[in-house]
Amino acid sequence: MRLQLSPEDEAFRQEMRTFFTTKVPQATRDAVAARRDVGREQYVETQRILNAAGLAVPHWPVEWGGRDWTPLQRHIWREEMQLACVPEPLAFNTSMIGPVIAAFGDDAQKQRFLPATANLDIWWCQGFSEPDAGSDLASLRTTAVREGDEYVVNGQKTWTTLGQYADWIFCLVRTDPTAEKKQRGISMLVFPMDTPGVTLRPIELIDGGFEVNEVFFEDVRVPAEYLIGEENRGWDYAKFLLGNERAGIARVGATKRLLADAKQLATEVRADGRPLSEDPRMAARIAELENELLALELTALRVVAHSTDGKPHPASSVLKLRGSELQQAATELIVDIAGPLSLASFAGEDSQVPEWARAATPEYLNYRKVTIYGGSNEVQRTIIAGTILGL
Amino acid sequence: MRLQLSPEDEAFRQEMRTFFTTKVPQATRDAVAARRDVGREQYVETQRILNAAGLAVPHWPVEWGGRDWTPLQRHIWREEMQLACVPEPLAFNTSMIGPVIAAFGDDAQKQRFLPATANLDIWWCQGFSEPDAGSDLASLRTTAVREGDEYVVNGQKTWTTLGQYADWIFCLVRTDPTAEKKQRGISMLVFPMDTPGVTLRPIELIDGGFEVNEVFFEDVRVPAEYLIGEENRGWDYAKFLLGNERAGIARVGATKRLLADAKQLATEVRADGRPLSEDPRMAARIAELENELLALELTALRVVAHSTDGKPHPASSVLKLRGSELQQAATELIVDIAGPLSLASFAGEDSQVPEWARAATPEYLNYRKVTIYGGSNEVQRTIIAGTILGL
Amino acid sequence: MDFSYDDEQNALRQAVSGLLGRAYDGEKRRAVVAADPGFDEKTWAGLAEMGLLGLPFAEERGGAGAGQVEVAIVAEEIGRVLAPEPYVQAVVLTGGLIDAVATDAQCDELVAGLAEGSLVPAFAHAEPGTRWSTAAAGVRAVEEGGTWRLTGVKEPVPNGARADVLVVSAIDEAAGGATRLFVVRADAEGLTRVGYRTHDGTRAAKVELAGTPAEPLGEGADDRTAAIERAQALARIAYAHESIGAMATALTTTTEYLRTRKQFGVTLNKFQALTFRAADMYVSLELARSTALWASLVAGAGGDVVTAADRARLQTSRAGRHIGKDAIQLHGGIGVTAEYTVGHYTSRLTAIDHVLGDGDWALDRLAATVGDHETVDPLGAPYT
Amino acid sequence: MDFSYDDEQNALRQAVSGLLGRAYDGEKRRAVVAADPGFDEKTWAGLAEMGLLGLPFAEERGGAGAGQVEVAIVAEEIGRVLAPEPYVQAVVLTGGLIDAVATDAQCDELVAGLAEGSLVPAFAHAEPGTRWSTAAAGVRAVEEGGTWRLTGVKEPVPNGARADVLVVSAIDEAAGGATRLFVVRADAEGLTRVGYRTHDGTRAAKVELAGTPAEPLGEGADDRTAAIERAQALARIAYAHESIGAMATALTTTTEYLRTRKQFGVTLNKFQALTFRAADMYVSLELARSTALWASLVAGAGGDVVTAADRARLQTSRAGRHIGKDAIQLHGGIGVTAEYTVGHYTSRLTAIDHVLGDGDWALDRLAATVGDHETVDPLGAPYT
Repeated sequence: MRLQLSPEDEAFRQEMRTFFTTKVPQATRDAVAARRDVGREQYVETQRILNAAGLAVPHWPVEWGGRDWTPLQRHIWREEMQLACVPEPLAFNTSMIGPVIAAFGDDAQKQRFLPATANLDIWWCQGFSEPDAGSDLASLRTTAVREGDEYVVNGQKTWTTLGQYADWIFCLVRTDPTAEKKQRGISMLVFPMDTPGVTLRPIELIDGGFEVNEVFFEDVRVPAEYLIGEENRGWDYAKFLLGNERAGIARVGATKRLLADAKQLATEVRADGRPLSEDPRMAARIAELENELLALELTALRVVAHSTDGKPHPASSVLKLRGSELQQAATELIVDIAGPLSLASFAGEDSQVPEWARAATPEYLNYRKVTIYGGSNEVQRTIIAGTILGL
Repeated sequence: MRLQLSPEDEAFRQEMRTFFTTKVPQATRDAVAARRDVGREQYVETQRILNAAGLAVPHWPVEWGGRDWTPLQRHIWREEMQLACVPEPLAFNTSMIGPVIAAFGDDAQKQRFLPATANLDIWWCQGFSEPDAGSDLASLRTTAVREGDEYVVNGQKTWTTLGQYADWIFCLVRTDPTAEKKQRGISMLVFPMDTPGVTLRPIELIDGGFEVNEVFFEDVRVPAEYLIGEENRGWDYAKFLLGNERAGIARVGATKRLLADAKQLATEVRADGRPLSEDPRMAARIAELENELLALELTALRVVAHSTDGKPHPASSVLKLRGSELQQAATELIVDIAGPLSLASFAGEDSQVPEWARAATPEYLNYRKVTIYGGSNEVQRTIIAGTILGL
Repeated sequence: MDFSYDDEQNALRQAVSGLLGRAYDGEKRRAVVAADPGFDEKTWAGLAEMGLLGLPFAEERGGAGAGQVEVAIVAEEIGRVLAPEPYVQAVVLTGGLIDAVATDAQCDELVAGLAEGSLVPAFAHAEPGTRWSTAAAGVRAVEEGGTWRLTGVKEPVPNGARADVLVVSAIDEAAGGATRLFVVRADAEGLTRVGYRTHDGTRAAKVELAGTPAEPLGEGADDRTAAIERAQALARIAYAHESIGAMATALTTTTEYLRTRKQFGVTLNKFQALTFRAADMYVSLELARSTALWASLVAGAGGDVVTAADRARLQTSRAGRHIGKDAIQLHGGIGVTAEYTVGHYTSRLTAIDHVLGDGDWALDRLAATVGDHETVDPLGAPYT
Repeated sequence: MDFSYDDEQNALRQAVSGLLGRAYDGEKRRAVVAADPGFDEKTWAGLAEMGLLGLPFAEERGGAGAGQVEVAIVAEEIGRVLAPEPYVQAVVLTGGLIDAVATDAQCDELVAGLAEGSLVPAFAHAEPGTRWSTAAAGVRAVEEGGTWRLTGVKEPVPNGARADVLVVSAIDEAAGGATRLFVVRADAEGLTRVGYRTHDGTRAAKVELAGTPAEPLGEGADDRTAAIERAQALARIAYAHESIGAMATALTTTTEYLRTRKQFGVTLNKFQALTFRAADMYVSLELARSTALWASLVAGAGGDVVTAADRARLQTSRAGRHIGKDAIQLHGGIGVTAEYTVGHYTSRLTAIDHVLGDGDWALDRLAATVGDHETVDPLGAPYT
């Protein structure tokens, strides 16, 4: 047992911190810090800067740009990135389809897709969920029928995040409707979003923003070479993909930033003639949240230290569960600090209400999603009860 | 709609308040106020005082001592009793077996039992739960086999509260083990605790006290005249009994006393050189609890106002659920006010630690039971979800 | 003591529910809140026709002379369908303040105009530097040659852009820094209003006053913070009922979803962890409902309405957060979309929670006086 | 950074677990705590033989020179079986205080005696008028003719009746009201000790000093509150680990019960509302465990141990209440009986929670300094 980072890891942390705070454009980091939407261009620009420095896909195989880092180094890399308000490399590319292709794709697919995926030359989106298959993913109904050298895809996907920016989609489709177990007849296909028959409908969220979409497939013809791995083994790849890279899900660095902002804002808002930060109950609320976040961070470090075999640690569910709750608690805290100012949510630039207070409630409402997506917290409790506690 | 009590109800409240605070011995009320154990004699003495004044069984039929009060009057009667620290009439007598005998017993049983039950000349205890039938009461296994004019009872009951004081027991027993539905083969028998074959084993609780017992039956011969109502209809009587008189389960008056005590004690304990009551977070904790108790009391009053048809209002489950939680929160509050003093729990009279602080943790531990007994809070949530929300 | 609605009250509820139900069934609310002024002028006229906009005011002032319980019924039905009409702001808060403070002549115009639907008033009170205060801070009132002029910024002002007339609070240094109230007309010189949509689909505005001529509300130079406190308290109580209505719909929407949505081959109501959470939502709702109802009765009984309002606000704030969050969570992904209704309920509950003091704010006030009484008797002093 | 136990540490855990597991399997604990001194002298001797009572002290003082992590391992195993031996009180708190303050000669007797098991010390510090303070209040120390005499009452003093020697805190008016420390022998004149059982089965005492002769601990008349603060912080960290051990057993006892107990024809683990609550208990436990472990490492790294201890205390207090309550609730009736184990775990967790400051107390201290840092870096200043 040792608390301190080794000199090498300490140097690594400094290196990351310096890189993120000096090489990523300030304007982009300011946008993240102010919790404004980051546009497609800023994502792409940032990921290319990271990729050029070997910092976009460190967890990939070395031959495709990976770095062979320790789990702790990957953890430091991610936390420093969040602390520095750097938009993270697109998860659909770097944590999802990239590793799947690297593990299960054929050589042609690897050559074609991996470099472009790491560099965000291709923007990927995910076609997994369907209207009647949410947490129960295996019930999906989108079909792909083989006709010669092509699959003909029909059906509908939903919750496709940032689909409006995407060049390609990776999809789970049913290729064998007769399979005894519904998980067995599923395959993974990839194809361009501009393939004829693909249409996209943005879904407005309760914060007024657009980040998820429905995607419809009507006789979409996909060349058979775009099948990833073997036919009818898509469920295995999906499980591999969803279990991959759980280390980042605690989002400790991002929540730390929210909390640090909240502390600062509480000194700026006055209540009853003194800074709100001096209200004993507000101070205690912040201190308790900070302590819970510390506990989460330490748990993430413990998990990191025990995940050398590459498999997700069962306690990853704790990280997702608690991490999402703390993100929500931090956004709620900021709404409460804004108080009456939070009602000016969509005021324009000439408003006297500061930008952070206007953004507070839409962000709070938007963050209701974090306990739902990525395996809802009910799913996480099921995993903990079943896998860890044997119930 | 009207907030104020009618002049008649206001006068009734005054009458109750005056009676309880002047006619019940101060020593008994002091013991309740100090949350000391009340002994058998004090219970009996109090109930006889109440009964002599017609205040022990107001909800019974008038011919057996009932008063034909409105539900609101019954509510006021009970709340004022709790506020005045009067030990309530024994529930096993007045809310459980008494009403069952009044409704389903034969004339001989009524004549024999009801006056003695109201006056606590007979102290009743309950034989319902069994070691393998807790919330799942219908699975009970104690048998009663008819032999001539007698039933022969064998089996075991548990959680028999104050069984050590009891003269008689009312029991659910299985008289038809072949019944298709397990609820159908159950009957209700009553018999003296000193019948040969009855043995009682006290169960120590985590606070070191003894209030519940196991009761064992070995070839206990019970005259058939002690069957209540019809054979094999005991389940109906049990449901009648358990649904009866739910109004008191919120225990608002008792929790009000706990909170009032807590407030006073917080002014007496000093922390960092000032009364603990002036700590902003302690004051807020008390104020929030007080507000939740107000909400509960108002809900009880709403339920009372709508329960004229005699059936328990479905929202009774809310009263039990929240009432038990607030009782526990109040006892936890008192432990926290005691702080380090709470560690002197079983110190003697010469201790410098005040009596209330010594009693705090044992009481807190004992009160863990209130979310378990009387239909656990899980059962109440099941009722709310099923009966009220249709889930 | 009687907690039951009488026949007239039940009829009132049915009438309001009929009007609003027709106005906002299905997708209609989304279309209405998409365009300024963020509510439906026809529905507003319908409320006026039914006499609801003058409900709490005396008949001789053009009102219906009804009580707090009737106002609560309207507010609850507003909440039940998330009707965006500014009932609590215009009628209870601003109208109540005018009714309490204004001269008879002012009432003849303003209260009557409000009641008949021809005049929508708004209370311009909050400022970026204040926090749920009864006093003004940065806006100043100065008299020059018999004309009062106001200078400063009010923001956010609910419905401030649409309002036909603004009641503005301002500091009068000549009166020892008292907070006074003034009437400002929509067409007054030096008045700039920039309206915007808020997250819950309603509207607010930045109201800039630059030497804007104004008419004192009522007579005398008295400090009006007590009147503001009382009007805010009544508005908090009405908002508590609006919240109750919204929570009730959020809960029934959720239970309906649990009964019909299938996952893993069964409907969601087969998952006990979910149904127990719905049960807890019901508990929160009923406890909040009891407190809100009681606070309305306290107002009617002439009791300590400010404390009663704080109690109702604390309870509904806690319940609103609990139910708003869990309603979305139990729905899953669809709950965060603007195309489905439940998220809008959460959004509105969040807005109401922050408009006149949130739960922690109310708790601070209650905590400050918790030592002043041994127990709370809801049927006794100081509440009746 | 490395959060894994090494082979020696694992061996230590196994040895302690073996000793305590044998001592307290089945019903043995109930018998031991039923009789004075509330713990098993033979087990205490066993701990001494294993070198555990001298674990944190330097070898030249008769100790083992081990670190905080080793102490934490022992405390966790103590908690796991609820061993009633006063390990944290005698070794970590009182022993730590002696080790930090005493003269070499005093250490030669007291630390060595503690380590070899021949001398059980107790820290007599709390008074009815103080609340988790580092200072004494009512007990006074006066020097008369070269002899120090103490007067006043200490209560509750954990293990105060059994202790062979008491370390007593007292106010020295002659030193400007400084809190100083003194050694009082069991047989000193004017010393009255009345011991009693506490709810968790351990023992405490009222200790009355009436001009009782005492020997100053250490040299000089310095105020010792800083040393007390540090020793209490280390004790809080050790108690955090004792709590972790107790919570872990409470949770496994509960999950085992859910797997085997039948209701309505099925085992309880078929009820999702119950298994989800068990999952939440696991989350609380693991987060508390991380924080406790970290606090031990901070102590070892020479970081700000007082703040780290407050952080560990806050987290374990919350977790201990959560797990202690739900462990009983998920058991139902059997959980509140003294005949079944789980309630004793709740009782012990409640006692630990109140012995050196509860969660809210720790939170108050953390809240007072929350504005002093932008973020908490567990691997950086001031913790490493």
